[in-house]
Amino acid sequence: MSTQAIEIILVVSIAAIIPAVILLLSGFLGKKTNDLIKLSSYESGLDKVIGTAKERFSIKFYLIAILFILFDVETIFMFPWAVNFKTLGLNGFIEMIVFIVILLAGFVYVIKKGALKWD
Amino acid sequence: MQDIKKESITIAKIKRFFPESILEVNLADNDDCIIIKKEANVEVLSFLKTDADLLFDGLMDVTCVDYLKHPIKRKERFEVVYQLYSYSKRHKIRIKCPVSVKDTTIKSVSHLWKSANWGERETYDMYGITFVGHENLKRLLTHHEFIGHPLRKDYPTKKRQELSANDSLFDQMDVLLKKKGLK
Amino acid sequence: MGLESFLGDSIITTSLDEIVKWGRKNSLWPMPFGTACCAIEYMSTVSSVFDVSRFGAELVRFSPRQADLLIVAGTITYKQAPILKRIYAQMPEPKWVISMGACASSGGFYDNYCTVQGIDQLVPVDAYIAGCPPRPEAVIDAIIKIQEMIDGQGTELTHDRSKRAKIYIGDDSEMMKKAEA
Amino acid sequence: MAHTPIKPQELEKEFYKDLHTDLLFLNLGPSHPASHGTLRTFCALDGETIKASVLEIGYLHRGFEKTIEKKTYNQVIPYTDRLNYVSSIMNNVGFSKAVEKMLGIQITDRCIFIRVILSELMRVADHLVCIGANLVDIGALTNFWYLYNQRETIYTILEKLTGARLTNSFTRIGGLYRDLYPGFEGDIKFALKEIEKAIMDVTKLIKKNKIFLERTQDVCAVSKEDAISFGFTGPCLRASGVEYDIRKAHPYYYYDQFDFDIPVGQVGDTYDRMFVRFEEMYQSISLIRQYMKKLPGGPINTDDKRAAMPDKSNTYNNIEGLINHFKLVFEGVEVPAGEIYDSTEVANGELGFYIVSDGSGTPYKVKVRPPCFYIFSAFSDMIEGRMIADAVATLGSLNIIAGELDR
Repeated sequence: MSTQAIEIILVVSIAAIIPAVILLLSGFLGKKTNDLIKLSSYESGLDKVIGTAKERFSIKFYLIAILFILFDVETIFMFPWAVNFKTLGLNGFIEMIVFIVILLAGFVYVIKKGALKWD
Repeated sequence: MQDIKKESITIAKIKRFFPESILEVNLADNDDCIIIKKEANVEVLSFLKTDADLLFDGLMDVTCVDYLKHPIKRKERFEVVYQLYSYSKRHKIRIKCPVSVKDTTIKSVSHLWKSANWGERETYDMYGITFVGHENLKRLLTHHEFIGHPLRKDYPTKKRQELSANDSLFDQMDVLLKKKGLK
Repeated sequence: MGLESFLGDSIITTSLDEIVKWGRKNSLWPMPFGTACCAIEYMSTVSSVFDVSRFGAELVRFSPRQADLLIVAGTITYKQAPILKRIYAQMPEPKWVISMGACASSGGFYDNYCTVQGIDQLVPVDAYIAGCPPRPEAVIDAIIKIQEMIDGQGTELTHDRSKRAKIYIGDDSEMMKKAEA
Repeated sequence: MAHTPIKPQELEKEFYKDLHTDLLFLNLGPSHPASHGTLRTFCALDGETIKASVLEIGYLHRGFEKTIEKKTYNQVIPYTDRLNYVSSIMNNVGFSKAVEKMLGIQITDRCIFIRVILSELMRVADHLVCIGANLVDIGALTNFWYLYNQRETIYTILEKLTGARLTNSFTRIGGLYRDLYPGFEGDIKFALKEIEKAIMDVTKLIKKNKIFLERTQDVCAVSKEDAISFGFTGPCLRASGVEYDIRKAHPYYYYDQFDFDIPVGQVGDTYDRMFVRFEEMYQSISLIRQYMKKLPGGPINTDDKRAAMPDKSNTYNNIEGLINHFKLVFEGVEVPAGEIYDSTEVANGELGFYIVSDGSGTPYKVKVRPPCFYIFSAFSDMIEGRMIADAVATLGSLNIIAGELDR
């Protein structure tokens, strides 16, 4: 096990343990009162909630979400390139520009199609 | 006195067009008031709103007075009060309509001014005057399980009434959605 | 005290209760149930001149789920009473209630058909603040009183508090039946 | 049947046609950060757009009218503080002006000047909180600190003068609670400079801010006719383009002798409502300075026996002064039987008092004409077809104060 692997495992495990401890600890210490009113949903202090959260809403929300994920992943791919920008040199730069241009074409298509038009 | 002459246009016009429905006129400095029969309230008020010289386009306030314990005896117990103002002509008038306790109804003017909608709902809530033709005459300030009309002089000040659960407002929303065709 | 001498002076030991009390005391997240003039005075308490964040009570939460200090600021009418009861019921334990101002504490000078004469008829109150509206220093003084209360009570005290709260909320047996129906 | 090819654009319409969405019912309810505590908007949402909304008020109906039926006129003044508790001296001035007009009492010039100075100061304080809270609803929190701190400078002046920060029942029927304290001019000058600096900072921050302009321009615009039909008055009416201000239309308290102009918007959207208030603050500050320059000397209470207390030397030395003092305290100011409707221009619009008196010391009926009651009744029409975020931004710009709304 090279020292690097141990370090990574150490960081990941600590990062997992600390939030778990914090969340579970408050579960043990606090006293839970689970009567019916407490568990009912919070509707600005009113009691009658009409309908459930699983109502059907317009598809444009889904479109916006998917497009966001798509271009977000694109930026994630740029990070490794940006980190060792010098070592990759010119051809690395050109490859990334090609990658960006392809996605830009996709973006222009989305705008022309009007997927971002809201109302 | 320029002020009095301008006011008299409103009163002169009403006297000319509705002589039979005027019960009383009392002039005050920039605060005139005409008492008319309650049956004629919609005609007089729509006349006041549409007439070219008067143009009372703002209904400032709708309220009611309960004269049960007032030293000066009046024929009817209640009196519905409309306070009008003209934004363009810059003059104001107060129209009062006596309403008897036996038949506390009066025609609604919420089709003339939109501010009458809530003004009349509050007057119904506080005094029990039913405005015939009002599309949503419900209590406005007190809660929906309140019995009686608190601002009447015979309602004891400290008679408290609890509320078990809030109004879901779904009946009003139903009517609104049907009107909009979304239901 | 063998343990502490062994560990040297850079480590101190304390009981779990003390840590929990220290944590709760210095991070009271208030839920301002502001209805009237006291809410404006509460805004002064929160803003930078009187600055309640010196006492850890500055992060104002508007949902009962994330709050542990309910500050009822303003007059509570009978139309607002069920809402106040529900908001109090929906707050997780441990929770404290400050009744800010004369109207919340006793109905103030509105002794009439529609004002609740004091919110202790609705929810158990821990600290009352007099004044109409009370000065921001009085609100901070009430928060300090609540902190002293937290110091005084053990963490297990929250058990009987929830029983006491049940008298106010009313037993929800008929609610249960309605839910099953 | 020839199959007509569907053009690509129609294809989408075909696709969306039977894809109906359900209405989601949501309560922007009484306990909600954007609803300032006691307003409830029950809206039917399609996604984020509000299709229809029903309003419910009355959560702060404290029975103002019923309670004051047994109070003397001077005892009613602390109740009028709690109507629009953000600018309480303006309510006091409105109420006492109506009662003085009914009694036919002429108050002294110094009292008029002090009342106007404090009313304009409270108008600035009201606009500071309204704009600050509205910007918080839109998300610009820093402005709230800038503006609210200037409200604290006004609080310090009011504390020194009236003893209370917020609910300072300062006027009496026929006069004032007390005269100005000696260092008043210096404090006012300092406060006005501070306020102007703060307003300058905030306008610089938001005037060219793209997000702010996007969030407030053309949002819930109210047309002129709608504004008049709903009974709008004050900044919300002037934002829609109707130039109506009681201080200019029916001048009272020497407003016609001082020059100030009335800012009027064009579109009537949230942006106009806010900048009308900004402009009004400048006008009020210049008005305060003009009134301060011409502040006359002399007594602050009228010498009319029916309303003003006799000074202490009379009360102790002769029997008439004693009786007069005793009657005024016990039975209160006796107003002859009659009625009046009198209105003043407060921060939100026209605050009217319809007072019916029965000759005794206690009013028979006092109906308050609250400006924000009629403005809020238009709210459900304003937010129809708009998004929730617009509704929240607009609600802040209307400056709905629950104490005045539900009385």
